[in-house]
Amino acid sequence: MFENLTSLEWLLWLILAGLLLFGLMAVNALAAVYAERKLSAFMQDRLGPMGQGAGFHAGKWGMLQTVADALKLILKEDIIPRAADRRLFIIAPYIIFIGAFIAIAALPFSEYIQVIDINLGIFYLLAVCSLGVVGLITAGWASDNKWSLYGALRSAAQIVSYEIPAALSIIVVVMLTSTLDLQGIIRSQEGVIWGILPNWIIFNNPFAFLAFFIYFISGVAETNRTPFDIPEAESELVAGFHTEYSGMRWAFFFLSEYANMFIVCGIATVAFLGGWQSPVPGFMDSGAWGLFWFFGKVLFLIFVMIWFRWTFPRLRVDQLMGVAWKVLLPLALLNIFGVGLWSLYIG
Amino acid sequence: MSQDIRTILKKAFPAAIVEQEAETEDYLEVRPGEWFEIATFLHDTPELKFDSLQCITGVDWGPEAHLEVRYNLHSMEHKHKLEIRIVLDRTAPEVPSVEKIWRVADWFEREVYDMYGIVFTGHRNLRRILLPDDWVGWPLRKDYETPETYHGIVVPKIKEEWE
Amino acid sequence: MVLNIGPQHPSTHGVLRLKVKTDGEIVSEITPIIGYLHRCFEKHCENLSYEQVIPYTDRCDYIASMNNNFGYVVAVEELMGIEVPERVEYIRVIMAELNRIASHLLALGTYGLDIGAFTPFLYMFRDRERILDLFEMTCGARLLYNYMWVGGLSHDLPVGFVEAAYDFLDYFEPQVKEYNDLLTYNKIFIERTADIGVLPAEVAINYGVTGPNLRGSGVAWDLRKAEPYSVYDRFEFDIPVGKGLVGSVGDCWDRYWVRVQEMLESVKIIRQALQKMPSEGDVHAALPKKVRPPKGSIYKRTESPRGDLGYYIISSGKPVPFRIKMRSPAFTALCVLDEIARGWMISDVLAILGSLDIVLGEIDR
Amino acid sequence: MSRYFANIWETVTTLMIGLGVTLKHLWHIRRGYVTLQYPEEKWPRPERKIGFDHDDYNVIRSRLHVDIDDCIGCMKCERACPVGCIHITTVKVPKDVDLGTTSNDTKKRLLVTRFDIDMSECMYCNLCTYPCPESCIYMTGGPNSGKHPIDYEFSEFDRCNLIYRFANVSPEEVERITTSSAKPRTEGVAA
Repeated sequence: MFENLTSLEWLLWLILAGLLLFGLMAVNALAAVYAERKLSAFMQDRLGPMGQGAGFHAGKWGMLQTVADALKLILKEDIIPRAADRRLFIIAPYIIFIGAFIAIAALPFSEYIQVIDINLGIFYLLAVCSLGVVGLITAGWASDNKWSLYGALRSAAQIVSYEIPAALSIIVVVMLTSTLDLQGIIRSQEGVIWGILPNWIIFNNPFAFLAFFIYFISGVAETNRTPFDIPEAESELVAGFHTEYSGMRWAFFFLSEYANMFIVCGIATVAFLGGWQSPVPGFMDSGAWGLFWFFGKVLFLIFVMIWFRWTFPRLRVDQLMGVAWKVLLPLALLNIFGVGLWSLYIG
Repeated sequence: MSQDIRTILKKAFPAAIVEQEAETEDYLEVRPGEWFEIATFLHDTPELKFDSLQCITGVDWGPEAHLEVRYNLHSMEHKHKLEIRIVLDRTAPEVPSVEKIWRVADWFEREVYDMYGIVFTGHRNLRRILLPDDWVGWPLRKDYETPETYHGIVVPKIKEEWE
Repeated sequence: MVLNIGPQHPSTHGVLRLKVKTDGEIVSEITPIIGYLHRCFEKHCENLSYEQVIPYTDRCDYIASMNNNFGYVVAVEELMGIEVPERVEYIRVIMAELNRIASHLLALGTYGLDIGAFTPFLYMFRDRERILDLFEMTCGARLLYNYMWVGGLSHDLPVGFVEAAYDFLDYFEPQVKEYNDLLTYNKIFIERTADIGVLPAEVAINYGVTGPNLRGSGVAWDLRKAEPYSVYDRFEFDIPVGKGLVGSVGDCWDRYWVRVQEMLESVKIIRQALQKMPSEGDVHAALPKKVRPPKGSIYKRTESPRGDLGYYIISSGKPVPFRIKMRSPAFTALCVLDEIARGWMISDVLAILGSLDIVLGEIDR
Repeated sequence: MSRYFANIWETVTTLMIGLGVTLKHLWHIRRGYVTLQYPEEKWPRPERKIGFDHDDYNVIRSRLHVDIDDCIGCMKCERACPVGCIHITTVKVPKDVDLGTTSNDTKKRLLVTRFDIDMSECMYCNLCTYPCPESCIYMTGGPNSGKHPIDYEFSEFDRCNLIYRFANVSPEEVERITTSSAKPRTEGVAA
């Protein structure tokens, strides 16, 4: 794709794309945190961050609250515990951040907007998504704190376990579309199926429908969100692996957490919900609308994650593994089998 | 307290029950020596079956007088209750622990020890419970004097003057 | 590995420290270390007059201050032999039961929080606020009331209290269904609490565990029925006991569920009390000129939201009590933690701790 | 096997019910929110008229205030205070000095030279307000809102500022009053 570019242009392109992606991550985190606060507040009969009246408040409806928070985090003192392993402690947030960053680079935001189109796209995404766990373990270990260590070990077990059902349910998609290329997957979801429904993988057959939910649940688990937030279980482990972090380093964890949400929801959108395709084929379907549909779908999924978080209690660590290995994995395997039969005989 | 309990106990432990002037009093005074056996008897005898220990209260009757421990027992089954009082010597207050009979006594006895310095012999883990381990003195005794400082922190005896 | 849970930890419900010996996630030994909130309540009492002790009892179990006041004044009144006007008794029962609901709401809400559910906590807090509004309307304070006095009350009910109380009850009853939908019958919640930390009845009795924790173990023991004090013998209500609906009898879910049911029973009691309450009567009629009980001692138990709240009062005939010992239900409930939480996971320990509903102010006094 | 699927089904349904509850609240936020936007909105304090002729009793719990002109220095409030946060010092004045009367027409016999309340120690039990024979110590707001506005947020930067000193006679004045005899004063202590 970039063979004809000279090295300087290549560098500029890299920097530009990097800045854009970083901007996207930052904006995503700001917006998602704001949404999380507001939605949780509304679900709990509260108003959430508000700003009104005289003086400098957090803007109309508290819109500037997260901006103010970010500012505060940047300006905060950077504390590294004396007992911590300094080098690892410093590097851990960046590992997590890089994991999220290079994953977001491969997401197709619309038909034309994609930083890098790899023909092994979905495989690449699944692979780099699990890079973050290295950072979590590093953070937990380097903090030299028992709570952090517990959080790190829990999250290692959890993320590795949930990778498997997630990958298996993505295989369903690959089986149905016979491509690993993200754009290819999206293009194959064009048109209408069952008369009215859009030809998205999720509606393709019952197995794919189930696969979407398996993937989404695994995704929620991979991003360490309630009900699977045991690595940072507040009431048990104080804050889990990032107990000792503060200021900007903590902000990087935060940024990556929300970026990970975005990525997981992005993959779900691409793989199951037709990516940038319009739900009604031919309606608002061209050019920039793709961007709209992609973001719309992703944000809806993020909303569902937030909704989960403020409704459910938390699972225990062994139950969490039980869900992965006893429920999701068998179902995902069955699904693959079922989809195979479906495409042989029906589809 | 019904008279039956008193008669049963008197029959079983003639030496341990302190005679009282007024038999109508609703408590029973016991000598510390045989207390553990009495407690076992109270807990295990089917017609008494004091399965629940409500409260252990330590009392200090003043610098010249004695210490006292009071046990409030209750039976969930027979719905009767009993108060046991044990008078202890001030210089060497010792009383057998009943922590093995009623597990709740574990903490109650530690509390009484913490506040009055009454030693419960046979208690498996007799440490201070509410106060720090290195606190000096038995605060609820009437002759207790508040220390000036604790680890360099001033213990305010009277409120500091405002001015 | 030895893990220090507390004294600063999100789910120790106060300033409690648990020294936990763990093998991986499995807990092999728990040593609760208490005393961080020790405020010398009993020593203070020996220097205060009987009326002045009442605000201190507020601060022991600060979640259910009315019940603490109630237990204390009942004990002193029995020691002095005061007959309290009927209206006072009914108002006291109403206040105590309202506070029981408030206390249980807080217990259930924070229990949800321990399990990880945030939203039920705020719903319950929202409803608790309405009860506190009623209290504020009555005595001006929202948390520490000093409302019940020896022989009476500090104030009569304000105008419009009865209507406001009915309003609240009508509002509250449907809310319980919502809590049930959101939390009680939530499968994740059940998974986390059913069969966890089973407290058998014999162990509970031997450890002196009382109140909802004992009832959760299937023992129908409630002082309001067993040894009715005040006017509790005039009301009809049931004692909810743990039945092991989703797990075995005496597990965390049963203790939780008993509290939910008890709130509904309290609603019943308040409704009856509001109906039967005499509309006229001076709440100050029986106030003694000087609270000066005769020589003697008394051990009086009342049913606080956490269990048997006992006051052992020794009077030497002076206006200052010779000795006041408070037997707090949470003290014994925490005592049993090591016994029932051994062998469970760290998460379960916190679940069990939450289900025991301890208030550290009352444990440390 | 059926148990296994029943379990999954139960999980899904109960979780969906829970989601429904939160969604309902999200949807109806406009009529159901309970937030009070504090600095702009304040707690609506209901009318606190107590029935049965007890409106001389004070049911609000906030900052203590003393109408020092009405104080006769009887020390009842100081004795009633469980925490001892009220400090009163009085001085006997010569027989012929007239300190004036309170609003209840009680003759003042003692000169209150010091009436300090440490609000940082006060536990708002309200016990000091009941014994006052002149009803001159009370908590502000509520039934007393005519005399004072609601004052329950008296925050200070320095703890010492929470000690409220109500006595308003200067040492010189005390000196003058206690030594001056045979000079009857017509007005009370300077307001």
